Amino acid sequence: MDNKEINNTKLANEGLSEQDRPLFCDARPQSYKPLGKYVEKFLNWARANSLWILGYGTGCGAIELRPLMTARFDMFRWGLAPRPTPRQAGVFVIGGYMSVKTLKRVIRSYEQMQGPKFVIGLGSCTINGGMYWDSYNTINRLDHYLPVDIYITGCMPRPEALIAGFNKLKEMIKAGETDGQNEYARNFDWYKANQKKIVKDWNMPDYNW
Amino acid sequence: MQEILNKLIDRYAIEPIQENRHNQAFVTIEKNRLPDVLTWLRDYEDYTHLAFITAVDYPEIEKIQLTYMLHNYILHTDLGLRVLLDRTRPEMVSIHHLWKQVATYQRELREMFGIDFPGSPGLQENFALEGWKDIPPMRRDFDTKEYSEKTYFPRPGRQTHDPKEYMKEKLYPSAKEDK
Amino acid sequence: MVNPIYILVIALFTAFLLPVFDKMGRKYSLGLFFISLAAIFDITLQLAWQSYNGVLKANIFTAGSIPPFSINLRIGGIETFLITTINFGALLAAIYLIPKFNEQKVYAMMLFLTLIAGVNGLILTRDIFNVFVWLEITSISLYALIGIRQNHKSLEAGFKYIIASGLASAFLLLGIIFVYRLTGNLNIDMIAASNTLLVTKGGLTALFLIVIAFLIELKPFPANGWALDVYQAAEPGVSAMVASIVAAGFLYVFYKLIPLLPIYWFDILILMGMLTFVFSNITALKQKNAQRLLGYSSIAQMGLLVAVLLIIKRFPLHNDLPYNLIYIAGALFLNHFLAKAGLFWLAGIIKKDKISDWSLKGNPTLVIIFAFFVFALVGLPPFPGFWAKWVLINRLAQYNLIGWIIPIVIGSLLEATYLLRWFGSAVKQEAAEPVKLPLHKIIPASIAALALIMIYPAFANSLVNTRIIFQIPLLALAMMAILNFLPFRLQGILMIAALTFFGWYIFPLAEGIVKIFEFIFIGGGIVISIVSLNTNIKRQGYYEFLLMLILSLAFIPLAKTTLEFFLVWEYMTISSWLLVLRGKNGEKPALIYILFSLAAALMILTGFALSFAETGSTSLQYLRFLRHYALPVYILLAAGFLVKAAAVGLHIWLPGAYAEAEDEISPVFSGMMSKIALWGFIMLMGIMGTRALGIFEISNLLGWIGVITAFAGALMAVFQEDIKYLLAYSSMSQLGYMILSVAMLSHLGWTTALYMSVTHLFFKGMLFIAVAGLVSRVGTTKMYEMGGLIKKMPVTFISVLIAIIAVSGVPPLSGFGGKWLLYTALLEKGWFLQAGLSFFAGAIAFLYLFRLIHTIFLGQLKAKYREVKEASLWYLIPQVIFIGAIMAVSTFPNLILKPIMAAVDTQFTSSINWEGYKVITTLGYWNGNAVMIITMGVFMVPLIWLLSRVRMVQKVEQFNIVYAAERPERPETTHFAYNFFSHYQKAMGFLVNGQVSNFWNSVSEWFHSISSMVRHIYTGNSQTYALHIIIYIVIVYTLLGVN
Amino acid sequence: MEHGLFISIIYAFISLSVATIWGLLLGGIALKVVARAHGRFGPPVWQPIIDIIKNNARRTSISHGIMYFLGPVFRIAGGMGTFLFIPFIFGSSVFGNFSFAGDLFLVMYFIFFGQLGMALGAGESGHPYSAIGVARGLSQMTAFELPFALSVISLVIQYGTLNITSIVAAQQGGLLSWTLFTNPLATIAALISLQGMNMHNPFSIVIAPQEIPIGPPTEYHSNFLGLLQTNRGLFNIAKLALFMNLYFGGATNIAVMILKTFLLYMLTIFIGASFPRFRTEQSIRFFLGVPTVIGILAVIVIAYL
Repeated sequence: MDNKEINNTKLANEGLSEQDRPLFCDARPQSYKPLGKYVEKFLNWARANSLWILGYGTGCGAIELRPLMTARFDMFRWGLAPRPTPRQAGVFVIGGYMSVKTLKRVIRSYEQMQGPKFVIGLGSCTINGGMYWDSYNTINRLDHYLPVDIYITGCMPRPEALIAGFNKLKEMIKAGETDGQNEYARNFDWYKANQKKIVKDWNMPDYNW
Repeated sequence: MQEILNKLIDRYAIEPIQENRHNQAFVTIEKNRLPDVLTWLRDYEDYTHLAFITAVDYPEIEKIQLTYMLHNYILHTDLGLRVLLDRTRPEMVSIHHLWKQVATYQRELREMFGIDFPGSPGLQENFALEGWKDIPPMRRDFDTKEYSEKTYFPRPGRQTHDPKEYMKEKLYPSAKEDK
Repeated sequence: MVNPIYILVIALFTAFLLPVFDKMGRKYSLGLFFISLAAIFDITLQLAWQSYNGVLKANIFTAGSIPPFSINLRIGGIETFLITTINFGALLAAIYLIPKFNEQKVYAMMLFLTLIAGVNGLILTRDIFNVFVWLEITSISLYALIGIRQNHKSLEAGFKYIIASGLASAFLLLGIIFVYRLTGNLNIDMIAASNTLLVTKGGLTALFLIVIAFLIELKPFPANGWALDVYQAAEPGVSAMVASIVAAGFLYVFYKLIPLLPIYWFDILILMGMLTFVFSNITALKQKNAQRLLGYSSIAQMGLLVAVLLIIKRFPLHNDLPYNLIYIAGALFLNHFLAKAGLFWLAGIIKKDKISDWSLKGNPTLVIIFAFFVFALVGLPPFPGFWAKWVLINRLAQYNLIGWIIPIVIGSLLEATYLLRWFGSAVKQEAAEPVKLPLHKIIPASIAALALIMIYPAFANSLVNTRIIFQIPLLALAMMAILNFLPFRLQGILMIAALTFFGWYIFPLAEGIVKIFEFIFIGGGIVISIVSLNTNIKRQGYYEFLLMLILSLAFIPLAKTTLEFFLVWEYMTISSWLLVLRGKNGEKPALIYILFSLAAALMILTGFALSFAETGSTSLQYLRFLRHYALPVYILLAAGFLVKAAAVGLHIWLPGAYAEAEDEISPVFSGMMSKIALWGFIMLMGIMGTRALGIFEISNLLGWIGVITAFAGALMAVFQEDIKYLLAYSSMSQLGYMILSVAMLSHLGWTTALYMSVTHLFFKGMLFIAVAGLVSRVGTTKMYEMGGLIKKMPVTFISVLIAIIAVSGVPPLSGFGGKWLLYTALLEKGWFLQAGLSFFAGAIAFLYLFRLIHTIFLGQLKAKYREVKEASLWYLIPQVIFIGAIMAVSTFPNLILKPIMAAVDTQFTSSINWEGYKVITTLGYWNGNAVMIITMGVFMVPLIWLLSRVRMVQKVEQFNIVYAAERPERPETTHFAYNFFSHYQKAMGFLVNGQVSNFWNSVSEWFHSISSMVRHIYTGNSQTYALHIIIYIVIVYTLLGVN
Repeated sequence: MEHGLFISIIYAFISLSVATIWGLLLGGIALKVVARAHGRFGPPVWQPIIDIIKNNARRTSISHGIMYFLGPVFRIAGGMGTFLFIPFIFGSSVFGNFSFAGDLFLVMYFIFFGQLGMALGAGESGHPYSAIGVARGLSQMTAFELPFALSVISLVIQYGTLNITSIVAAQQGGLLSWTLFTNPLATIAALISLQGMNMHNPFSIVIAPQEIPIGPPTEYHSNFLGLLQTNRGLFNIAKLALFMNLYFGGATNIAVMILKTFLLYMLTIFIGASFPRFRTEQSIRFFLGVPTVIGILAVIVIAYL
């Protein structure tokens, strides 16, 4: 599968001490071209029907994820399943307000997920800060830091809204409209600059493999 | 309650006392005497529980006020000890030797108010704000809205309403027409 | 002919002449002194020569008439031997004392000469009153000599000696008076000839008084406190004389009196001797002062000699009197004489009161001398003590005196405990300041040491019919010691060449099962020794003992007689012990190891002795004809081998010995030396089969012991943090399987045992070598300090990986063959529950094996090991050889199974069929070749799939892990390694929480408590000591039933 | 070998494919059954297959080193090997597999091959949770192997052979000649072990998602995870086939095999769904208690009574 768009420049990893630098990989993220049309369509179908959610409740909105697993809403029907480790998860649900401290962890986890990966912004806070719009410690616009595939509005959105959001995401995946991973890789420097602007103690590599 | 206040007055000649309820009172003491008083209260008067430490910023009088809230599990009474610190260089004696967990409170106060507690373990470690370089955000002269707008890419098109008027408008649209 | 009376004359005459010469100057008097000593020695030598030629006249009559009218001297074989020894010793002692003589007044020399005259007189005279005279001369000069140090303590000691020997003399004189009154005679031979004395009550009392006087002079337990103070306080040179020369005199007088004693006294007196032997040794356990410790040891040896002399005279042993006298009493005496005198002189050289302050490190001469003395006292070959012990225990067994073996064994073990502990600490201790080696002191000590080793050929040749090749391990040691000047690596190459030559020579001689063991010992020895070439820095004694160890291992299976077996067995014990002792923290483990090994050796010795007693032959094959003693012999030998095999309960020596030996030695221990126990069992069971113990078959019991050992070893290995301890326990576990298999006594069982022992050599040797290489780079043996080394040491990783797959028995590697054979054999035999337990043990093996590879090679690399390199080539070569062997054996199991089965066919009829590579038993089948091919096949399919997508794989670094959305801070806190199986500890730990070591600790504690209890009787007060003597006399009097 | 090499490989391939697909579907059915028990619809039964496709369709992956890379290979090679040494369907030449190469003990020890390789691969990822998971898994494994081994020993005594085909052959001839009825104690001991082998509740501490994200495979993803999931289906069937052969009369055709493995699997699922989780030391103690005693009894009863 020779579909990698290779960019071989190394990352500087200036946030790390000299001692720590060899402990982390310094390669840049790469973007990928889709495979042949029908192959990609089939694979997208599989991706859409097996969405593994990273079990990281980043804010108060995460409380709305739990009912999804219960008998009443039963998200497993749609091939959704929670997954405890970013390596295996494919969907990152940002659950509401995002403090700077959490954002740092979110970036790390997002980068540790394997592509193709999708981000769902949950609740108003991820759109424009919501009720925390003037807080000194809460971001206002998630899409300046991560490529967001879909927003679900509300404060809080109900589980039904979430299901609708997931289904919308599935349609988008099947249609091949979700390109977050590639977008992140192509605009890597812009995202990184935004992230570094607010994350003051950047004591991690520029890209967390 | 009165008993303990009397004792305090007798022992430490403390004057300003504010008694809120029959089982809650606040006294203001000199900052250097605080460890003495706390030790005595803890060891002899059964105020074994330090509920919290909190701070209030008074830029008007150039002071920061610290409140140590103690609780007595036998009498179920609360006693707040207040200390006034100089606002330009706020510094307070650390009491982590009395209650180990106080170190965490002191870390938070250092970060949010910029109060120094020399000798407190892990004082310089991050509490919630990692790598904060501005003036401490809980100081009242820190403008959080301005900071947010400067830092967090505000999304244009945001509207602000007066909640009272807005709800009235939404819930009783007819009332408006009446005007 | 020379008249021996000149000895006495010269000594006494010169003694009185000395002051005159001293007026002319100290040089002259000293010259005269030595001339006289030399003259005495010359006379003795002439006498000895005459004695050798048989022209010696035995009786010398003085004053021109015959007894009883005058005193007569006798100079028979024993007397010649004794005075030769004594005057030789006196010469050495005099050399040692030269500076003392120089600084003291001339009286010191006079006293010395009178003392020599006294002792010579004691030995020569046959007149009982004359004995008293010489005794007085000896005693008086001695207590003056004791005071030569002229400090408070030595004067006090001399005073105590006066009291004690005064008491003795008083009793002696009384006795002599009574005897004379009764018999009208003073000549010992004549008294013995006339029975009149023995029958009357008064006569017995008289005799008792005489005997007790000499008994007291021989310092029996517990009436010997005064003697201990003498040993401790006197100048070491004088103590040496007390322990050797003077003791010899008293001992011989006692021997002369033995014919007078009534036969029913013997048992009590033997008991007294044995009590002295055992309790002196017990008391010595807690002793910290070097000279006092040696005093205890001397007293113990005297006790033993008294007992032995009485035994020789009392029991049918006297049928073969000269032989027994020479080879038991003579050997013991010589051994004690040279070693003890030497040790006292050594104490004078070191000049440290406390034994814990002794340090001989970096002083090879002293170490060798010290080693000779200590080993001789402990009774290790090739010193006379070994032969004495061998003959003595054989004789005791032969004449049905088994009861007396027990105190001898216990006493010897106790003596070994403190002496070897002392040796270990002295050798290992760093010296505070360099020891000075004055010539006058080092010469006598070295001569004594040389004499000890020179006696060896005399014993080895005339005593027994051992084949000369069984001395090869010792010769190898000597050869390597001579080649010590060569560069170290060259020594190693020479050693490997010697081994190869030896293998080429010996391999055709061996056949059957022996051949397989020779393959393990020689082949394994050659490969494992390559590791030692990694350094060129000289290590004293390294190749010497290694070669000796490997050769003795190789010789054990070749032994045809019990003595050959036992001799080489002891060589193996010594060399392996010294190798453990060489380890950095080897002192304590080495001590435990040698004590257990000696206990095992003594059990084996007793077993062999019993066998000899019944069959009258030392041939190992004669074990099969045993009838009466079959069971005890079987149990004793099996117990000895169980100790060597570190069976559960007896295993506590193993981990320390394996782990604390040097890294290059551990593979030899684990891969090769452990197999010798297996050979023991194969030999034992091959010859004797099995025996019933009550309702149990012993083989059945052994099987259970084996499987429990396998289980316990595995479980203990799980909880180790130190990599070498882990491997050591693993070896114990593996050996348990082998014992289990051998105990099955079936074709399949033995095939399993041999298959396992060969493959165990491969993978355990490889593991220990890999670990040695690893440790040489990282410098620690704690597993949790390592981690992530796979990228740094890939070859080592691969060999460890292959080894652990093989150990755990996962197909397709060779370990599975062992497991499969084991279970098939067990089920065929009908040992079902054993099969269940061994399966469990096998499963537990996964735990420690995974931990081994994970905590070292996987996980997080520590910052300090970022620059670590692969182990040096010398470590890798043997590993690669072993990897090749494992792969070959795994793919073509026939290579090894066929020869093993052919060897076992000689013992049992086969129940195995072959179909190409397929082994078929009555129960199941296994095709190692096909399994290998299929495994390779199924491995390739997914591998190819992954490799087809390898381009999309991003290679990342060690901290690129998901860490609960944090970044790992330090490798140390990210590497999960310490207390890896904590939950297993919670569930199963209670089984292995040190019950066994607690038991052995309490045994040791118990002996030490007895020791300190007994010590309380020695108050240091001369009145108490006198009281002791009186009480002792009363007790003995009562016990002997004189009235 | 009974057939030519090429035919053997073809047969093995067919056998492996059928087993893998059936194993994955079994996993899906289990999810469905549990969902229905909860009153949910649950995922479709082919969900495990979609997951595998999805994981193989991942665009990126990372590697921590060679052993990490080979870990899943070891794992699935272990699964395939184990399966291939078991005669899948009695009397069938297509599904007879390579059982000529070794007997029951080979199968029991080959199970470890994959586990060991996987443990090593997970170990190289450097993740502490992997190591913790492996430590727990291995500890628990030692415990449940004991009753199983005792049960097998009992069986070998009963049938006088280690040959799985012969054991199946001896059970032909009616329901009552199954080991289940001829040797119930051994069967019970083995079934309890099976619960542990399948790592279903109450013995699921190894993968405990709530505390150590997912146990040994915490760092595995993409293709690697795909292989592991494929192995899960295959290995499940291998174990079930082994149990079916040893205790439930084997299978003479595919339908019987499907029925028996399904029922056997459902048994573990139901037990799993009704119990909470043991801690490691608790499950070790449990296995070394009653099940071991049952196993010993099974041996004693068969051997000496």
